[in-house]
Amino acid sequence: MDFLVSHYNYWIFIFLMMLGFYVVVARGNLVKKIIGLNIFQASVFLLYISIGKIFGGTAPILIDGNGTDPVIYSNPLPHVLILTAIVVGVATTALGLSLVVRINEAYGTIEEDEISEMDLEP
Amino acid sequence: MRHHVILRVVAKLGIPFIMLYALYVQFHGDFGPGGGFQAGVIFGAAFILYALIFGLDNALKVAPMNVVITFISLGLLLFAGVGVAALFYGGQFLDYGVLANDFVSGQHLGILLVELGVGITVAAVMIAIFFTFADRGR
Amino acid sequence: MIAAHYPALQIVVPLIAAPLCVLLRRGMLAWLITVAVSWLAFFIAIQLLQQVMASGPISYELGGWAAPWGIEYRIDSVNAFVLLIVTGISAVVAPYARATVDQEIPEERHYLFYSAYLLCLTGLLGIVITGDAFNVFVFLEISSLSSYVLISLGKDRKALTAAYQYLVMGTIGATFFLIGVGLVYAMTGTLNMADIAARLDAVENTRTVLAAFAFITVGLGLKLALFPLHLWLPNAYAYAPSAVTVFLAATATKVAIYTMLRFVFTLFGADFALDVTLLAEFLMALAIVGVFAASITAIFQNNIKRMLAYSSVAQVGYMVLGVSFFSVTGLTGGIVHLFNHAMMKGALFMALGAVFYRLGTVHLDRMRGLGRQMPLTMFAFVIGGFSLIGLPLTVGFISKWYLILAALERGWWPIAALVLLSSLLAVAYVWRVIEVAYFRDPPANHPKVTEAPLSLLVPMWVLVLANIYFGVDTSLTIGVAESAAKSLLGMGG
Amino acid sequence: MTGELAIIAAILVPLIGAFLIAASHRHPNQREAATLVTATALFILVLSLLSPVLAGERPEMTLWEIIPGISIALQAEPLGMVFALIASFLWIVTSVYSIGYMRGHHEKNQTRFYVCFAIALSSAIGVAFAGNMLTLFIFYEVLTLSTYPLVTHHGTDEARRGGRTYLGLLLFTSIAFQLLAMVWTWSVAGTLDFTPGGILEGKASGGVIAVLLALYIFGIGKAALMPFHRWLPAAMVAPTPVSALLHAVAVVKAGVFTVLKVTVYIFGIDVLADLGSSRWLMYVAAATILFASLIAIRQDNLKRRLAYSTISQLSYIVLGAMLVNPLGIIGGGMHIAMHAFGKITLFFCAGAILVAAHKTEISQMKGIGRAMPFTMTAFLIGSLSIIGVPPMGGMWGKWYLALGALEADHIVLLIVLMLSSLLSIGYLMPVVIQAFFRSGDQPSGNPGIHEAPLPCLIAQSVSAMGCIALFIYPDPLFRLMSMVVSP
Repeated sequence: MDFLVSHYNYWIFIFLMMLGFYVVVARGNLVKKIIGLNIFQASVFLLYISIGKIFGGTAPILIDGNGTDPVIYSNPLPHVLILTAIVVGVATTALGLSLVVRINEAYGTIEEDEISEMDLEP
Repeated sequence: MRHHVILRVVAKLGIPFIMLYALYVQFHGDFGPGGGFQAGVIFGAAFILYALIFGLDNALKVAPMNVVITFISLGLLLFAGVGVAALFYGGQFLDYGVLANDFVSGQHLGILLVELGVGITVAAVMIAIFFTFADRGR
Repeated sequence: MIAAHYPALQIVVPLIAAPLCVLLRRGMLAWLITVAVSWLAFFIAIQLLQQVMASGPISYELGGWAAPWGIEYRIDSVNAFVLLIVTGISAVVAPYARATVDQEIPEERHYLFYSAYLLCLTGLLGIVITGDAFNVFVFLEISSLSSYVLISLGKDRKALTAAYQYLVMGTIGATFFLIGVGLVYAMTGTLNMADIAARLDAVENTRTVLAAFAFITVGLGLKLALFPLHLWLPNAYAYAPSAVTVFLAATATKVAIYTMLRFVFTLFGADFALDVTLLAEFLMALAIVGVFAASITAIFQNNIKRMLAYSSVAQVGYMVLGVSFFSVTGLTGGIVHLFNHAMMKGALFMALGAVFYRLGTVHLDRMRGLGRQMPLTMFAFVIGGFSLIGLPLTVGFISKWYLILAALERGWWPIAALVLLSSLLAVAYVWRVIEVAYFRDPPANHPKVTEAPLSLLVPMWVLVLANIYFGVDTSLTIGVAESAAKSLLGMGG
Repeated sequence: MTGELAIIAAILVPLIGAFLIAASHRHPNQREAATLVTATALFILVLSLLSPVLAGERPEMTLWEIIPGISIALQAEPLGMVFALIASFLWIVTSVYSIGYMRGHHEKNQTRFYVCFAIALSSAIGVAFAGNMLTLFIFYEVLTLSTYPLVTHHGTDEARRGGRTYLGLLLFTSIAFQLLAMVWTWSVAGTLDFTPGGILEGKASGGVIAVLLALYIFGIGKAALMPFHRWLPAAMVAPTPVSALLHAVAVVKAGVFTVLKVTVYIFGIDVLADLGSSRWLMYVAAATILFASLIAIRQDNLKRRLAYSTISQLSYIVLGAMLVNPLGIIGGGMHIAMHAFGKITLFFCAGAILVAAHKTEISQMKGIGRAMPFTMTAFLIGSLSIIGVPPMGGMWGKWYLALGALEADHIVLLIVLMLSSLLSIGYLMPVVIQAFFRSGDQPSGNPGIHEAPLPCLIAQSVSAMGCIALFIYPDPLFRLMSMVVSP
């Protein structure tokens, strides 16, 4: 039980990841898939951020002083990494959505099964 | 949404401040939390707000698509250009220390320019994404 | 002086060129830049390989920050070789692109095409050159995003769904990879590859590291189209614009395999992979099943681009098989097949691109009698096909030789027999095309087609001749691949 | 000209010839002249190597390294000389014949035909002079590929089907078995050079050698050992000159030649004799001899009957190799030459009948001997040589094979040889009898002599004379072959 509670961030991460993954796999609507993908990615962002957190740590900003008293701060590196990953995620989403728009223009639908049916026809 | 007077007034009042705030986040990034990504998004948001309230046509008059795309590449070039400039000054790629006479001010200058490049690109990309989608519907 | 900065320039030159293409807006200018940049990158890659072979690994610290903290570009014989493959292919694809792009993509999007192409090149080169685990992810996404764009530019509307599918699967793969890197970071506190390798030993028996290993392998497995994670590939290759198909088929999966080699061997270490995990057995089983399943599927395709795409999945199986032996010979075979497959698939897809250029389709039925109408193109296809089958005097033979040798060294002769049997499946699908093109009369109701223009033929034949040259003189490829294999297995070199 | 240069030239000359032929595709006369000149030049080159080789020289040449440790290497040695001499001489004869046949039969795509023919010859010479197994394998595969367009020459559905069987079986056996055996040999022995006495002695266990031998023998699909013989009848859809030179001489002989070469120079006959691993293959060969003959009797199509006869005769040579004693090897080598002359004559005749009388089935050939006396006389001579009656060369091959079987104490094999001679009478003589002694169902009246074109006649009489000449002068052949077994 203790194990379950103390690792709650991981449980959230796993839940979100599976949720997102499920949406990507199970939904036929292309926009919903993108949303699932976003949830999936966001879960990873949470994972990174949560493992960088130190309880009681401050933001990693240089505090004026003589530098002798130790300051506990959270690891900033995951934030930086995730900032990049978020940007990548945004780009992916934007590209994915624009593809959906163009698919809609070309096929007149964004339901996966209808599209594959239309692909089979000719 | 041009008929919503309240929205228009609030937006007109708000947008300059949002942009100003974006610039603050941009240039204060050296000393505190902030930087090009965040500033770019805030700036882009201000612009998108403008487009939402006053219509896409007006927004496109301010910043035609060509200009936006140009800014995307300009920002990227600025970023990479600073890195290459460091090469010419005899440092490694992106080694800002060599950009000025002493190491610290070189670093300052370098990071400022790089973040500016990032900010420009991010803002322009945000605006471009919005324009692209908004334009499709018509 | 400038030679010291080659590692950075390898990435920076295409990176700067991409926005330049956007600024210039002119398709013609953008193309010229692309060609110039590709050749320059090729030149740099050759220089880098020479430096590495002469004086050992090169390390380049970005921004002057020392290695474990800053991002380090680290080049040894393995990635120098892959850099050479990627830039070499780009150097022939870039001139080839012009005619096909002119035909397949609307004029106003040309500059976008070329800048996306350059970004893709940047991303692929970045993945290969960097010595930082997170940086790999960033470059991976740069290359993936731009390749989604490139694929979606295809003429057929199926290109859109193909790109979408690739986007979803590619993103899942990249995110898996990201999770793995995050877990590794959590265990070691560093992202520098050499540093990770040094620190992982102490914690290698934890579940976290195992989970990280699994996530990274599956994520990369998606990217390299390892059977059964290959579903995105056939459509993506089949409906992308011709030049994109050539470029991606010859480079993208290779780079993903390189990344897998780097993570499995350099970061986790061959001992870890062999002793703690079942990776070798897994990869071997998947590789062999993949080779057969994909080859058999290829036999039943009537769209020849799709057929070759399935064949690519099969060929990826060969590379992975070579890796799964975990021996010098096997790895040499796998690595040299990276190079060899780039040559043969490049040539084959270029030939198909030329066919598409003239016919507007690559359907088997429409290729009847093409051997007479487009003799040079079809002959290029024939030689590329021979290479794919693995007939002697072509590069395919060299790869196969090493794979069989590796299997026999371990005493696994059934594996060797399976490799040989599977290459007979390649005979089956290559021969369908040859038979139709040479021993059938052209369809009567269609206008006569003429030979492809010179701008397509020259790059095609450069690759075809490379297929023969490197099948006859293997001192370069085998030499480098062997030294790469040894360095991956930690045996010096 | 030094021996080394002559070897290279022998491989290059047909290739250059191929270019010349392709270049003169608009001028048939010039094209055929190019073929003839090339063929003659090739024969002279090969002949120039004969006396040095007989004198004990072994001109050799290493071209370049293909994989670290393995080079493309060429070497002229007695066994290769036998094959090269036959192939190059019969190419001249076949070229003459082709001119008559292709023109008389109004074939399409003649330039492609001659070009592929020249490439095939070049690779046959390459097989003959290969200095190691890899080089041999390369030329072996080139031979397969360059003959494929010849088999599918007509482009009909039937031709394509035949071509598919042809290519499929030959590539299947060579890639799946022969290549595997070769890599295995390399990984065990560390070399692939043809060395008198073999390279495997003391390096591999008896079991491995037995498996390797089986892989090689079945992997050399061109030797048409059952059950991998189907490609040969399938290849009969090709124009007759192809069947004559390639599927009676160059291709199939390249197969059995490789069998001999592998037996002698990779395994070493002493090693195999000690291990006894070749014994069961001997019986496979014997079974092939009998079965193929039996099938041949049932064929009505003349070319198919000849094809099955070839399968049967090829297994004589495989049998000789698998006897693994000197007499068997000598017999095998001599049978390569004897069968080549005999069978090419028969094919020439079959083609001549097709051109002159448009007949392919034996049952249609009643009384054809009266219309085509020269052709059918040549056919008779060829048949007698295949059967092995004096004064025809075919006798010598069987003679030494029988001696070899006796020496190895395999009386059963002796019986097989006898039996198969009887069977070959059974499938060849009816043709002659039909032609000469049955009255034709041609329209009444004297049909008169209606012979094949002159070039065809010249070619078939030359090869028929060859059968007789080889009976009288088998000596050079015998000397070459004895050098193979006692270097």
